[in-house]
Amino acid sequence: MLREHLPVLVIIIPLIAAPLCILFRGRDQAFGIALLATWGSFACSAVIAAKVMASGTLSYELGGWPPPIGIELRIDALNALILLIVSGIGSVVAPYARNSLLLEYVEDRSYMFYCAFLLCLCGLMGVAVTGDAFNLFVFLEISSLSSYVLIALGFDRRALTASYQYLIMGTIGATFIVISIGLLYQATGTLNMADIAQRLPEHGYDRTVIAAFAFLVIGVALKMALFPLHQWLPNAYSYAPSTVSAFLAATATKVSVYILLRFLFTVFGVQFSFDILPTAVPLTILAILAMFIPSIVACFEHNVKKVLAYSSVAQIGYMVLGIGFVTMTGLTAGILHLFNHALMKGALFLVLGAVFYRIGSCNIDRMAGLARTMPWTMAAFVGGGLSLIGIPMTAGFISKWYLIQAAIEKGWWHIAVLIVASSLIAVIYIWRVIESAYFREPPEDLQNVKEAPLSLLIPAWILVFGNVYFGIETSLPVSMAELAARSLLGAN
Amino acid sequence: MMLEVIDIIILTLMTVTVIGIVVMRNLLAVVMLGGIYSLLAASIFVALDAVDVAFTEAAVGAGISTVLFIGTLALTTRVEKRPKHKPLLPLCVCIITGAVLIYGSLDMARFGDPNSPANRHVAAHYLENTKKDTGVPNVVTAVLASYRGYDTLGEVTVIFTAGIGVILLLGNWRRGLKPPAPHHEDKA
Amino acid sequence: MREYLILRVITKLLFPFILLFALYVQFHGDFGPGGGFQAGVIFAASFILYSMVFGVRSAQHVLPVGILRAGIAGGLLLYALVGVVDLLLGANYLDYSPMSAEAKVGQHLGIFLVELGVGITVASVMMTMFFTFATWRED
Amino acid sequence: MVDFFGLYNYWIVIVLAMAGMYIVIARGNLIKKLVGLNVFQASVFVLYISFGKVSGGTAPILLKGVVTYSNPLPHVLILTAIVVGVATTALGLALVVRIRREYGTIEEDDIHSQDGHT
Repeated sequence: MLREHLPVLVIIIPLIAAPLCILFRGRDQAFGIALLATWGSFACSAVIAAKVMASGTLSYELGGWPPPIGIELRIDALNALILLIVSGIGSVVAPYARNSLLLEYVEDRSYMFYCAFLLCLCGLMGVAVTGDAFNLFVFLEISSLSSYVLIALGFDRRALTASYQYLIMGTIGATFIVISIGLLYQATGTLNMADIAQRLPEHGYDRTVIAAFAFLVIGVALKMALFPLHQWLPNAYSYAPSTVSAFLAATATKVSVYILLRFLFTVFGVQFSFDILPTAVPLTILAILAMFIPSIVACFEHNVKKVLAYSSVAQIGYMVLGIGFVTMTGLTAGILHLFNHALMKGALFLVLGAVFYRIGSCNIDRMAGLARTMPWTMAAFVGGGLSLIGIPMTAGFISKWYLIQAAIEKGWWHIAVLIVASSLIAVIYIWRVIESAYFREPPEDLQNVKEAPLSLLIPAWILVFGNVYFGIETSLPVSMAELAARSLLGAN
Repeated sequence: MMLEVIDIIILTLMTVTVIGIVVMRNLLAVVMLGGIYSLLAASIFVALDAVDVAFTEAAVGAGISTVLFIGTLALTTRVEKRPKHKPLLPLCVCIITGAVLIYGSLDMARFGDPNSPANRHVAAHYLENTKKDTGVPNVVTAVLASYRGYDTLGEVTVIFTAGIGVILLLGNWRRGLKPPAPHHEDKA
Repeated sequence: MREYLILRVITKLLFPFILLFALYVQFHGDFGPGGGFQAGVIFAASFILYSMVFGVRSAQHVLPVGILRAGIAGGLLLYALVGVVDLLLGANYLDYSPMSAEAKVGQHLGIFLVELGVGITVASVMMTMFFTFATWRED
Repeated sequence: MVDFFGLYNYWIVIVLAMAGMYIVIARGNLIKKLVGLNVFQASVFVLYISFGKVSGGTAPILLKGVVTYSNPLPHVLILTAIVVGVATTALGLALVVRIRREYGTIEEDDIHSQDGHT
């Protein structure tokens, strides 16, 4: 009986669990509730994904009002994939949080941490399933507000300023998105995304629509930290608690990329976004700059979390590059990279959480010789790092392979070369960490560090294993990404 | 015509208030002007028939927000430092953004046009059917709680999140916020 | 604040009327302007006024932290659970129609309940925020 | 002239919104930035509500004998947006209070110099 209600269940399970955490208090009760809720919504997402792959787009009318009167949830292959990523990473991170230092830091308010975590999960998934433009903004703000709180829980005081900066930039971005939605509403009289898409060509692409497009792209670019609007991201991800960094780095920017895809291709339509307006050229240029400049900055950072944060900005570049090709292969590559990047960044940040748990730092010099004392942890880092570079047999290779193929298909050899070149920069910054951990003497006070506890290692290794598994057995993400790309391009 | 006159007067007052906010460096004055700005916005909402919104903006923007701002001032400081940099880049960004918006406004339906797309389609449906569907005469309430009830659920969640966030960040907890030491040994 | 006699008297006089007005706005929102959100803010405003004049401690005597926390969570929960009840009645989430024999009455009931949820959460959050800011001390 | 009156409302509001955004990005005081953010958002709200005004209409509360109502949908959206705005402001202020305790200042420049330009 509940099967038909799955699209909404996936949202309301964490949404109901969040206030329950507050009512029950207690560290263990909150932990149990959070675990059940994240795993529950992961199970729902998996069923939804299977259903979408088998029988096509799902639609759910909230309040029983048919769209565009009421709000509609609409799930196609792309939404289903995003749901899987968000709830999957959430399911791995939720148990990890219990033993990381974070809960000791927040101590008697750990139940509130779980509450904020569930809200963030709920907001991100809410964005991923909704078919209504304004509703998308509301859930985007749920996820943003809770991530400001989560980031501010970092141990370093710089977490506070990072969170504040993110709050300012994020709110400007969100307000831009609201302006854009308002202009679209003024032009079409509706808020349902499918309905907007249908009514825009009738209305004509006038100056109002062009302004709406500009505001949307800039607003989303702020939210997803597209170079050069990325300034908030490196600090936010480096000073947030590791658990939070892992969760946000793997999911939050992905959801923003999803918003960009959805609006460019479905709402505005391929023809308007790329034929009438020359969007592809600036996107490609920014993507290439993003692939190089933050990567080079990453090579000079000493805080390994910051290295990964800058690398995240670079990886957004790959995704946007795939979008900028506006071809079937390019989009597939971009969407695949979205999935794979969640796996590798999630794994790497979880590893750093384990390192921090033992040595209280993520500085590259403090991590010297760590492979001797924490072999399993550092092996997991190597696994995630190889995937980030894009070595064959890892997930990272698959998406880069598709990306290069897409470039060659278009005859853009120079871009294919640039993709390989930027991967070489990734080799440098990952190698710096590996070199320090494997080939240097440990600092004196860190000679007797013990291996990280299993409760931290297992989640990290699950994601590392995911990187290898989806590097070999690629059918699931590739088929979903292809289906998603086809529906994005075919929507018009 | 009456509407236009009221509109122009309030908008002029709002402009003056904003200039005050930009120029002043006494933060208490800035915060009070911010509250006045919200109050003026609320009065313009009344002129534009948005009574529910006016009510909320007056209670929240001019009320609660201002109280929270003043509370923060009491805990921090009263005077803004003199800005050091020449704000050329921000100025350019704002002028360009504003120019894009004004460019976009050129093709908008004229102010008050009953036949604009925004005022037909979905909106007309609400006005026609609310009474029949829900029996609630205040259409705003009906749309808020029923037709777009899911949005309002999200809105309550947002305010819930903010409440949790403020408690997490500022609550009086047993221990202060001391960073935990790393664990060299496993916990028993 | 012993010396502000006029303030104290006026506050005591105003306090019940503000509360009454909040309740009016809450329950009359279907017919006139207002609703749960505005009511919650007004309700909170009355206690904020009270605690500004008589001190946060005495206000917290009436509304201890635990009750406010329960209110924050309870309002949201009420809203979300109304939707779950609709699910169990066989309708879509937040479709209030089957909550009564007549669809229109069901809608009205649903709107009443969710507005109540909004009011509870908003009032509790606003008061909590004010109390938190007011009692925060640098150490 | 008619054309000007059809759009002047939008234009003034746009200028106000940009003034708000200017305060946010040009000023270094953390509290003033938040005031600017409020001005920015409130101006966007006025823009939205302007879209929904119908000449000769009244507030969308159904009454016998009234035929023309203003558009209720922007009102609903802006109600939600106001709530989101106050939630953001409250969180921002809580952060400011914490920053003041940790750094002893709420000026961006001083914070940067304390953190050594990170």
